[in-house]
Amino acid sequence: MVRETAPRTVPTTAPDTAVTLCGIEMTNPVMAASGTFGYGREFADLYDIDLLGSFSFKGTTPKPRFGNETPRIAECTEGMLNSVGLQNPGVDAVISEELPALAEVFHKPVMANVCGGCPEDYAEVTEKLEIADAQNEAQRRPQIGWIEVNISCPNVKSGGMVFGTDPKAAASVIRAVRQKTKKPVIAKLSPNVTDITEIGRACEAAGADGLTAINTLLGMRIDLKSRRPVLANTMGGFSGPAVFPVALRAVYQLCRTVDIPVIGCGGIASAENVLEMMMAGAAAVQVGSANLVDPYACKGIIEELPRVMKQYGIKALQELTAQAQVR
Amino acid sequence: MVRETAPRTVPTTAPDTAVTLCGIEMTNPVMAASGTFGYGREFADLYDIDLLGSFSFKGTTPKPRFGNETPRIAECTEGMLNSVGLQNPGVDAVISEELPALAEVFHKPVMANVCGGCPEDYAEVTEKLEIADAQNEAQRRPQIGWIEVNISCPNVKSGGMVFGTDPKAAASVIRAVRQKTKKPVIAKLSPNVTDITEIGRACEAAGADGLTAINTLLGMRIDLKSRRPVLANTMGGFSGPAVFPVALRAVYQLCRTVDIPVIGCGGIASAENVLEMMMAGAAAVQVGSANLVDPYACKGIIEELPRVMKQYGIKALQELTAQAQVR
Amino acid sequence: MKNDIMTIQSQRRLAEETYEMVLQLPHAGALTAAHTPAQKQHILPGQFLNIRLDGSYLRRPISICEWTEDTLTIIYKTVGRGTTKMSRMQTGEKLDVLWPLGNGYDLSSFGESGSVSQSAAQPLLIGGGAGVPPMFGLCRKLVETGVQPKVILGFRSAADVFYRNEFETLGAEVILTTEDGSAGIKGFVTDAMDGICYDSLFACGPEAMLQAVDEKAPAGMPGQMSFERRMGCGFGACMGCSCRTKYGSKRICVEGPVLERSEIVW
Amino acid sequence: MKNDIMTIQSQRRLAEETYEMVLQLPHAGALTAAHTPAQKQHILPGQFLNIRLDGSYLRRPISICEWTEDTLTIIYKTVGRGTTKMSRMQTGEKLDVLWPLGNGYDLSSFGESGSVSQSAAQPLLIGGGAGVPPMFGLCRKLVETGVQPKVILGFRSAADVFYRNEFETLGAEVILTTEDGSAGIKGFVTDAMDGICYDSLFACGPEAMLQAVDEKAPAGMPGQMSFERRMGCGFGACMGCSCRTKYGSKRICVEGPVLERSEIVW
Repeated sequence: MVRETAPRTVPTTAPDTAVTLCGIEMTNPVMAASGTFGYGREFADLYDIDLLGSFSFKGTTPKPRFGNETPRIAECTEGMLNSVGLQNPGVDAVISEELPALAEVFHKPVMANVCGGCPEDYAEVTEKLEIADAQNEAQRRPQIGWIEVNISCPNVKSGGMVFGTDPKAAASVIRAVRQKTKKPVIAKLSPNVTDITEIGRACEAAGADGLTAINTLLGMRIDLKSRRPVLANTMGGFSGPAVFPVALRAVYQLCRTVDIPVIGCGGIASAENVLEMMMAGAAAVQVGSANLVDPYACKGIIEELPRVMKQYGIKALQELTAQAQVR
Repeated sequence: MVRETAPRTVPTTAPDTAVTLCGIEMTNPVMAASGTFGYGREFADLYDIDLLGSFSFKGTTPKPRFGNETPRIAECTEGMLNSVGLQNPGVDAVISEELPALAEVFHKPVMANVCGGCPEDYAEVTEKLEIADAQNEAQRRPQIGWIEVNISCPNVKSGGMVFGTDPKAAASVIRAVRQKTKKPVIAKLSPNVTDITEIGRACEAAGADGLTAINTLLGMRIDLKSRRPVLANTMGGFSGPAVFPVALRAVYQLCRTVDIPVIGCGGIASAENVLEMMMAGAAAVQVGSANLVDPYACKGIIEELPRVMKQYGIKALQELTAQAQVR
Repeated sequence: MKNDIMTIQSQRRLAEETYEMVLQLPHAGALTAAHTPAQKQHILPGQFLNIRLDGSYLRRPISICEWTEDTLTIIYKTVGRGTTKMSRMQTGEKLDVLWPLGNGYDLSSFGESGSVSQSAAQPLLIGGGAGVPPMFGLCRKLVETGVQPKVILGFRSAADVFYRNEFETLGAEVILTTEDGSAGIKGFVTDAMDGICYDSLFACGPEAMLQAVDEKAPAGMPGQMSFERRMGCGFGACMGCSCRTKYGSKRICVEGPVLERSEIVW
Repeated sequence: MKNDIMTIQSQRRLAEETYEMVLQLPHAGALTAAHTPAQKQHILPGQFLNIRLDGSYLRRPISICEWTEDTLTIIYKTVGRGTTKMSRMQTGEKLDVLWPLGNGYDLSSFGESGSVSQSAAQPLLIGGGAGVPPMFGLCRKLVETGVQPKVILGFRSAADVFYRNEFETLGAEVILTTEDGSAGIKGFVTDAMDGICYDSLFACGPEAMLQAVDEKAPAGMPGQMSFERRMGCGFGACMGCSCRTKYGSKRICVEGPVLERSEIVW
């Protein structure tokens, strides 16, 4: 075990947490996952969210959505189900209200998570964000760094996971988005497939610049008293530490298949989990459910990273991703 | 809440745990899952295994197999990975040694789990077991109640999950087995598919009398010190309480799709879990990893069932399965 | 919202599967003493805690019943493994708490303590089962500002009744109802509403009860009702507990749990 | 195999990340006193416990170091979350234990205590790091039957050394090695084997050490070596810890962890 012998402030020995994701530099690889961080406001009240590598904002659709009926949340062993169903204020309100408010508290590129019921919906949201951000650009740096294409939400009847479980459908959405933006396009993949590498390859071929793996697993709970599903929507997306081994496997499989960076997501709750994901080949990570249980989760993980890197003799996180790629 | 007011010995108020699985009556729905109970010997030393509804013995192939290299086991949050790879002494040794030894300690029909690298392998194992059991039948009741067809083992390169992720391949194995036995044929399904109901329907059409859902999820862990996969075989099957919501969802989906009984398996660790599985439509359940952590797990669950049934006002377990079917 | 480690000061069984726990705040006097404004927490009746429990993944939201300068009192039911374990915790053990959460009851309409409007106000407080605790904090607050609320408490059965004496000690007029008639009036809280003079309404309990109360009360009368929803985070991030209102979607954990009667969509 | 709840009688830090824990058996005298034969447990050196730890799913196998009529002593390293938590447990806390597991060392070749064969026997015991504890129980057992074993203990560094005095107190001749030379002979255990007279070999440690010892020792000399494998259950059900031997596949948890030197496949 390598021990901490030098003070952290000595730059030559401080572990280097910086990574680059699709050409955009990040001070660390830790992003909050879409749907667990809203548009940043709730967390900005708690800590300086500029600490984050970045975050992916709530899945945004062309029109406002209420989402599914409640209950939308169910408890599981080391995890949870959600069937929120993409509740969001719609892209126009995001542009007029959420993004200006975010600019006050977050000064790094944010990841924009876009969703819809058909490829045209995804394209519309992307186009509006692209135009709005170009106007921003006049005054300051672009606010949106990446477009994350949610083709893996299990909680909507049309769109979402329907696209993410078929390579052709996935490719059609990525192409539609690709045409509307010059920003890096990231496809967020579903684990509820026979072969996630097939979907990943299709997205890469359609022009995706990166992949996020994984969205939630399809799960269900039944209430023993009522003998009915806990969720009003019957089934929901399963997330939390319980799914980490499935996520890690998906990241590993994808990293050996595609040439674009993969963002590891699923059950990450510690700095050790971050290292493990990057050893599987991830270029960055997203922390999801952990934010809901511990609002300071991302902050804690980021602050722990240098210590845990030293413990395992890791000088620079980018090395891990690179090592995994050649293995 | 219904309270226990009458002593358990009064037969009219004692909850009825009996179920029928493909025409075979069981005193309770709790079976030990294949690969977690060997051929019964280790557990028979600990308790009277006639308490069990039944159990599914270790996946058996035509020839003896050592399985994969070690390490074959990895720890996960509320679960484990295994990459045992169907280690077994081969069907001939099972017939000549294991089954006679089992007959001494288990006096109920056992479920025979069969596996192989091609449909002919499955057929060969089934045929040998069928012939051996027919000879037994002269003296006593048949020892083997059901043939469970393992088309879902993630740890073998040929066979196993390769069959369970393609409806045509699954059907070909089921047909091959179907021709060699008059016993009920149960297909054990993999959750690592886009649509488990498609595989379930294909097995039903090919002559399966029942389904077991689910086998393990494909997962992986990396050792932070060596930066290499924990398992010698890189990936393995993920099981334990962590996977319960995925298993429950698969059982629920299958029960609304096929007309044959479904055995719920995956993360069951309590009598409450058994009830929840049966409320999802399961006709019986299998307890897997729990046996490895607590060798008395099945015994404990079976002994708890009447109390928990009373707590939730359940008079007979078979009602739950029936209710779920019409819902 | 703060995230604090609180110490269990005491715990007692109040009724069938119902426990009262007093939590000690990490800094004595944190609620009212002369800390810097940022450290000082202001609590409104109807707000809740979100508690991390061993063996559960999600936190468990529990409404605040009462508070002093350095303690919070909560009352909870043992509905699952997490709360059952919680009921066995001992004095001195610690809990990880997010607090205070939610909007709480808006009492601004009652004006200043001692004013004429105070003594003339006739609020009716209705609590059903697990909805009783926030009514206690509300009742105390109203009494402190010179208002004399009337209180209806509804339970399933005599074995479930708690805090009747505590309300009466505050000086409130309490009407008790039980579904089986084993204590107080037999029936639901709505059966006790007839003949009571009131000009505003505050209620907390199961949604079916709230709706029945709303139907029984005069249309247009001011009122506030506290809702329960399964929550993910409890602080507005996950959109798990959303609720439709006449003025759009609200998060029960942030813009609720208390809704104005006039905005509720049943 | 039994499943017992054992009570921690004491715990102390022995060396870098290394702890000794004494567990009290649920029934005093369970090991040797006049219980019914079924209750009485017989222990062999080399056998192990499988302990359920809070926060870990699988049990953690830990070899038995020593035992008395009503206690078991184990020595373990804090390698992960589970064992780190374990190292913080207090006297009086309980552990859920499956025991005794595995075959243990076969000492039948040493015959009866006090016989001529005993005093003439020259066994060499080699323990490396976490492989030292089972060597202690073995050493004690041999000494008790009149044998005078020689012992080589190998550690990484002086900070890792433990139980040297305990072995010497038994009357054994101890040679210490450390990889960095900070205590004893600098080098590996194999560097200490030269010039020692022995006629049988008992070893426990990392597999690379066992193989090096095997290569160094005279071919054909009787010997037994204890192996480590990641285990699922620890009692033969899961086939997680299988090992190829010259006589077929064996389960390290049941037909091991001790293998005869003659059957080992490197």
